[in-house]
Amino acid sequence: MNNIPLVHFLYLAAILFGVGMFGVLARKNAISVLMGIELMLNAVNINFLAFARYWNWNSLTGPVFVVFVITIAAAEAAVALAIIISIYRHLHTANVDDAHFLRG
Amino acid sequence: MFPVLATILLPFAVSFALFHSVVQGPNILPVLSTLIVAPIIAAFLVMIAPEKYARWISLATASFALGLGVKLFLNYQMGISGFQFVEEIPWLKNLGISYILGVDGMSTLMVLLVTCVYFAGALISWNISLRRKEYFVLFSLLVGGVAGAYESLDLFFFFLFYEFAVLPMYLLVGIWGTGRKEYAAMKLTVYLLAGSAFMLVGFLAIYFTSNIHTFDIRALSDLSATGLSVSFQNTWFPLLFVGFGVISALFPFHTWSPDGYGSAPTAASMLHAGVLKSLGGYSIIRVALPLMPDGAKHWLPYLAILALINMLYAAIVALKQTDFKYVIAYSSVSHCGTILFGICTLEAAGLNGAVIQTFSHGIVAAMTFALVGTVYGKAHTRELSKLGGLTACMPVLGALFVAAAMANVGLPGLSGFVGEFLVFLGSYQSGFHGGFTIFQALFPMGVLAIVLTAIYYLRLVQMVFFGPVKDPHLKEEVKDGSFIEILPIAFLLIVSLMVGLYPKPFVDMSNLSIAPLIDNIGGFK
Amino acid sequence: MIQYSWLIPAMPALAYVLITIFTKRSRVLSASISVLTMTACFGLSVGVLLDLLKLDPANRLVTFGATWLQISPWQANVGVLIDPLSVNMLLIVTFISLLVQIYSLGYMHDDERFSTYYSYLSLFTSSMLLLVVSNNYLQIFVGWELVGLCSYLLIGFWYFKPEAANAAKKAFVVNRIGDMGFLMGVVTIGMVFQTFDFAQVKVLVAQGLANHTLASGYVAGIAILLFCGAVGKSAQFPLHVWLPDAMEGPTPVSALIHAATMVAAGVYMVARTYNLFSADPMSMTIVAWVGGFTAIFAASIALAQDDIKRILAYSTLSQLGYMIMSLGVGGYTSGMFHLTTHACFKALLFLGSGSVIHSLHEQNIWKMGGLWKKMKITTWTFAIGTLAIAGIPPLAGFFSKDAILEAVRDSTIWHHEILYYAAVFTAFLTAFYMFRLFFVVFTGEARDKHSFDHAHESPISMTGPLMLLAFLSVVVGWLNWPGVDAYSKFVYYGDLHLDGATSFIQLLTQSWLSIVVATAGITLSAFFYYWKIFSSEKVATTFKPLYLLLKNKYYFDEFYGWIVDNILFALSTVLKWFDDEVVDDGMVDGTGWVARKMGGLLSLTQTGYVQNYALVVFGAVAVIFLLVSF
Amino acid sequence: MIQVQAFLPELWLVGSAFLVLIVDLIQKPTSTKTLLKGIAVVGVLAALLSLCCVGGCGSCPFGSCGSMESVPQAFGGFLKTDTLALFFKFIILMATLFTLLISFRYFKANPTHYTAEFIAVLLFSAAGASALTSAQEIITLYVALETLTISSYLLASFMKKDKASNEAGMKYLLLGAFSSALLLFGFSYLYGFTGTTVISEIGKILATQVSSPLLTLAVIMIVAGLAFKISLAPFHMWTPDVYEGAPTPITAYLSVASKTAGFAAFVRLFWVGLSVPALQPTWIGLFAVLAVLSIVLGNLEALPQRNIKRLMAYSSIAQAGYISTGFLAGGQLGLTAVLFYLFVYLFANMGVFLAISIVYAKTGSDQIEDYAGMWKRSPLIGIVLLVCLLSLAGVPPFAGFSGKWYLFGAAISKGYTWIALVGMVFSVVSLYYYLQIARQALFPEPKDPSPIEMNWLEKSVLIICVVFTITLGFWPTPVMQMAQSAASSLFN
Repeated sequence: MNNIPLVHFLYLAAILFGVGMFGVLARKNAISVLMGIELMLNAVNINFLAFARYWNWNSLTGPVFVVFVITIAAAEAAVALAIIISIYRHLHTANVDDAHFLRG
Repeated sequence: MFPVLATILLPFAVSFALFHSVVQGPNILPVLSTLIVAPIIAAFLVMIAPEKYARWISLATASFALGLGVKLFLNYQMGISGFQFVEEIPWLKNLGISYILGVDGMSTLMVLLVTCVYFAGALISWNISLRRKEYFVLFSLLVGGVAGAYESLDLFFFFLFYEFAVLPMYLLVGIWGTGRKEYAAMKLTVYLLAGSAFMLVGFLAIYFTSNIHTFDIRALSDLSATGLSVSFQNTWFPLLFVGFGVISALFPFHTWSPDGYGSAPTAASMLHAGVLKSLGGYSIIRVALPLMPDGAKHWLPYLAILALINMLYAAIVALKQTDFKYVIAYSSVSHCGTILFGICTLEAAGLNGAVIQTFSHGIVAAMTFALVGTVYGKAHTRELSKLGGLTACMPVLGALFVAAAMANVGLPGLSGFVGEFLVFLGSYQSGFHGGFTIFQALFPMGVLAIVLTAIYYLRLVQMVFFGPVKDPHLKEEVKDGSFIEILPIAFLLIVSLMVGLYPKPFVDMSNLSIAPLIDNIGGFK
Repeated sequence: MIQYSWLIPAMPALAYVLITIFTKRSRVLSASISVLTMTACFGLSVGVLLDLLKLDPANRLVTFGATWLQISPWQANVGVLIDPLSVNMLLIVTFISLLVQIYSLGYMHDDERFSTYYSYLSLFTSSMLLLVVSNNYLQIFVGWELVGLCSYLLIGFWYFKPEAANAAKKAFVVNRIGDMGFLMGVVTIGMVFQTFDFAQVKVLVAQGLANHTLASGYVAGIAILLFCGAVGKSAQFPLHVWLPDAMEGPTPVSALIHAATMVAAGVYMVARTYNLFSADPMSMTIVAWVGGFTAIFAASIALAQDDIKRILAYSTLSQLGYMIMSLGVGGYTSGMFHLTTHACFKALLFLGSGSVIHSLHEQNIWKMGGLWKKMKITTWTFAIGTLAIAGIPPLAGFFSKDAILEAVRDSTIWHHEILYYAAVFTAFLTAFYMFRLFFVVFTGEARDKHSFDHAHESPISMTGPLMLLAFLSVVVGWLNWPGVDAYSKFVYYGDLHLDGATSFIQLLTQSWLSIVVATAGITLSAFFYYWKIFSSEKVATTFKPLYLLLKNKYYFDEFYGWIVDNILFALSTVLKWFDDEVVDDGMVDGTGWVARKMGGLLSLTQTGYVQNYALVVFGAVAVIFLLVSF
Repeated sequence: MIQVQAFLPELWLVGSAFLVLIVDLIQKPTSTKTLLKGIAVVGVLAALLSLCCVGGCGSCPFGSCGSMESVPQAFGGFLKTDTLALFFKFIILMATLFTLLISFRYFKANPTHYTAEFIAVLLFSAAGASALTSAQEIITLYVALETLTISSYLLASFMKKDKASNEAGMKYLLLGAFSSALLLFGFSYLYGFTGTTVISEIGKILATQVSSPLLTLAVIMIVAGLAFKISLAPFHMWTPDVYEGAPTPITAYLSVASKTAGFAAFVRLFWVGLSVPALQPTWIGLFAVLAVLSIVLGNLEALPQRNIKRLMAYSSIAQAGYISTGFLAGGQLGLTAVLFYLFVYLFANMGVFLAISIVYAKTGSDQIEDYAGMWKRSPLIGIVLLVCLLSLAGVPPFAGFSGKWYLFGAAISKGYTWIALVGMVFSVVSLYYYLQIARQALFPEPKDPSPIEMNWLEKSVLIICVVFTITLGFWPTPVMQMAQSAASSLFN
């Protein structure tokens, strides 16, 4: 697969990022929004790996970064779910639009 | 009465004794810093001391300061022009900031003015009962700030003290005021700080544009050294002028002044009208002119029109006011117009006139506000329609008010005349240079102001003190001013008389700083 | 003595301070301080006069002074200038005010602010003397303003009377208008000549005119500016309106300030700065015509007035007009001479009317009558004063007024003949209305029984000065007894030249016309008011419009009142509205309002919907990217 | 080699965090939490002290930093605690200390069972923030940043019973995650262009490159991601909601500590990594726009606010704008100004929030009108509000004034006079709403005159805030010198 040029990966990542962003902006369910964010992060991961291959595999910077991103994403998700659950306790819904009491 | 006199005379004597040795060269005692620090220390003392001592402490400090002011005036060496009693402490070297105090002729006069008004104000506030402690704390802080502003020769500290004075004023008006006090306080503060916004940016711009990176006014006053370009000056001079002008109630930025004075407590309006307001004209002469002479030459003829509008517009508006204090406030605006007009002439006579008028306006406005406050305290109304014939029940105050009115009207023998006359002289002279200038047109209109002033002040005297007593039970209840009420007013009147009867020392004093300035700038020639 | 002349203004000032600070309580002390200082001043003035007479007539001028303030190139001095002119004024002022102060002992006896009254009198005298002895334009202006202040204080002395308060204000403001011109003139002088000193200015003007570095028109301009001041102070047309109202003040004050001294200051000032006026015919013409017009104008008004003091006030106006006119036509000496004589007989007349008012508490002449039965001295002295002002030889008025008429006749200014006949006619009118006054008040039957019954002759403190003044009103004129011409040799401008009669008979023959008109005036008024052959009412009804016109002083007060109300105060109302609504509420509060509103609107963007926020973030990034890259 | 000094403060924080958790496990649930609080405070204090050893001198925190022979570093230079880092750390740790104090009072008012967890999470996030300041490399920077933010999500939504707190947490989290995704995307391209994640290396490599749209995009995304953290408009939208909803101590913490950390990241990344001719004009211009936007929006939107916490949120947006003017001016002068202002901002803001939480504990309200007559109920609080708020408004003689003086001075020195003008004009606007609070506190008589009590510790802290805020106004010299040495350490 060495003959797949870099830009293809980048396009893929960009599209994925866009999809994720759409999720964040458009979906109403908090969980789906979260998933959108995860997609964006994964798009970033693709970028990193692609670039890492493009430069050289000897420096592990790219992969290492990816590992960190995944870990942090996991942590983030954990916290997120916790918060969403506790929101659910109050509003009995996970719709992000229903939490709009702080405004103005 | 006697304890009061003692509280006045002792500290006065002490300050004299303390500073008898203050002369040129390495002076033992930092007299200028003392003038700033003394009120601030007084503020702390008031804070910690029990409430009943508050007024005594501040009175003692006031008369101590008065002693210093007089001493300064006497010890200033007329032979040497330039700054004296200089104190210099490096503050932030690599930012060109250092703590520099010093006075030349003009600022010596101003310091004297500050101390006089401080003294009178401390006496006038004698019977403040509401939150007395805080009142005197703020009052003293205010004075400290103003004194600093007049003494500091470093733009950073100048600005710092300048605004330091604004803040206590906000609280004084807001807490001890009358009427729409909170509105007035807010308006006053926001206004003055808005004006100073331009100042700050202007100062920084000067600092970074000039070739010598310093905030030291003395160094910056040398255009050849700073090398500020003409275009720069033309951009920044008007902004600075307006910035300073705001605090001198320059039209159309004057409306804070009537509301502010209308609702400020007596001593606050005395200090504000007498001292803080004078800061505007002072700073124009101290900072704007020497730093940016070319900009001045370019703009002053136009700004003169604004100043003239101040004189006439405020005077005309004063004619129809229905509130005692508002008339005084507008008259003060009009007089500040005279000051600014004098500055705009850019002539030795005009600028000296402006300085003397500043001093005179300080004293006279303070005196007038003191009178209004005292009368209001007795009659409990400032509605001109309700007042009338008060001379019957308060002859002394009535006589003093007539004197104050005459000082405002610019009657010879009182301080007002000297300043106005010099301003007119200067404006005409300024009109003389380089053929026709706008001043030849403005000069007669300026003179018109003295008639208007006469009209509204005499109207005031007539409506308040002459004629039959409108409100019968005023006649029984109201008594004439007590010793403690008369004392400050009489004191200010005497100062005004001194200037009016023998202005030479004062004019010489101010000329010490004006003459070199004019030599540098060289008028509109 | 001359070196002490600076004491003359200084002492009354000191008296003022003493009375105000220490002796307010004690009437006796205050009065005595004031009167004694005034006596001293008078004595000193006489001493100065004698010293001056010792000097050679060519250079009777002594001046010295000290610096008052100094800004290069100017040096304003406070100084003393003693020459015949100022000595003349010194004597008048000190003497009259001494008499008035003695007179006031009786007249103001019952007033509770007795001490204050005397302190004001001292202050006035001091500032008047400061004006008189001044040796520079600035100081004369200072004194000028100060007498204005004192006039304000004394007119408004009975402050609780609304009319008094109004009159005081009016007097000050109207004077202020004239002073505007004066001040501008002084400033201009300072500008052009770089000095305020009379002597130096005189020299500079002469040089400038000689070598044409100075346009005479320019000097005329300055002169006219100064003259504005004179118009205000000497109540010349059109600034005459304040003087009649000023009669609200105590009568001795009217005698001192508004008849003898202060109102004459304008004349004095013109005389003092005569070199400026004489530099250009234009200014002279203006001066002459203003004076002449005022003379006849005021005299005509006096015909139809009923208040005893107002009649005298208008006659003062017209006499001042005489003096001004005389100066205008070059009759320097005659003008000053008339000033002197007028000071005597007009003071006499006012004090006499004061004594009448004192006994009747009444000012309307139609409620008086037959007073000669009750008040002999007053009547006789008043008669002398009336004859004097009417210009009946050999009383004082005759000599001075006739000198003026001569001067007008011989002058060369524009249409001087018209002025001359106007002046003559004025003389006729003067005689008429003065005797109208005299006949109505003193002769015939009492019209108001009640007030007549408790009428009584005034105390000696009042009648004494009356008699003294009456004596003077007779003899002062003799200073210029034909052939003697003592006064003309003492006070003159330029080089001395004596024209006119050398003997009294010759004088009478020369001036037959003025005598004729005077007697004609007297006779006519006798027909009207003494023998009552003609009825003044009938005349009044037949010429009703004219009568009303005169009665209402040509409606000048109404006219000025209209201007003040409908122009000045209207403007003030408009500007006040502008200030409150536009500048303040509109501009200032408006800014704050806009800021708050904008804040409110902007904070609507905080919808509380999390995805809107995200959208904003995304949008911002997108927009920025587009902007940056393209 | 690894020098422990490089991450000594973080060690202290994390250590004390774990200790707190463990002790909480050992303790019986009913016991008072005083011990935990003690541990936490001691831990933070120890961290503060450890700054001295890092500084390499026993005496004062920053005394001899300028003359330090070697900058302690660890993990192959990924963590390097230079003087700049020290300065930031000091501010962050002080903020943490204040936050702890505030939180003690806050939890007295509405108690929670999870004091230990709160403290621990707070300390973790503080550790993250403090690590962030010395991160020399993008991965480290990112990890530290996330440590900071993720734990602050938790903190923001800590009051489980409180709906507002939950909502705040959720908004903060979703938006925070979103923005860090943007940030990461930017990082990924940056990595792609340079092949390294070491900031200084990036700078070297980019120095030779020309600008390209993608690179610009990367920069923009990084700016967006970080600007979110310091709540620069238009990435500020979350701030008011979160500040209002979050527990007061956390609001204080976010407004100071996480802002400071954000600026630390900015300074390193942009003035070391991206200050290359190809990019600098772009992002400086960008910052100019953002700064002005935040100043304008923050101040204007603050005007109609009635809730003091929300108002402080908008004010903090405006403050971020002010600080950015110094940041974009850059150079020795600009960074000094930024550091000094942050220092000043720390005391002013913390003073206000401590006062807020004390008042809240008494009245249970954050509405401004409930501050009426504070001068009578507690003069000290009245003074604190006056002094600190006016310092934020930049009125002499308070510290905020000299702070703004340097910030705008820096901006003007680089020719951004117009920004300075806008800044000054709008600080007058800000004066309006700050004074509204002061007015409420000082002018009227209180509705309920019952005095507001506080313990000696809070009293002294408030007094410290006031004293610092006043003293730094007219005598900023010592702190300025530290800030200068700190700023200079970035460039050598």
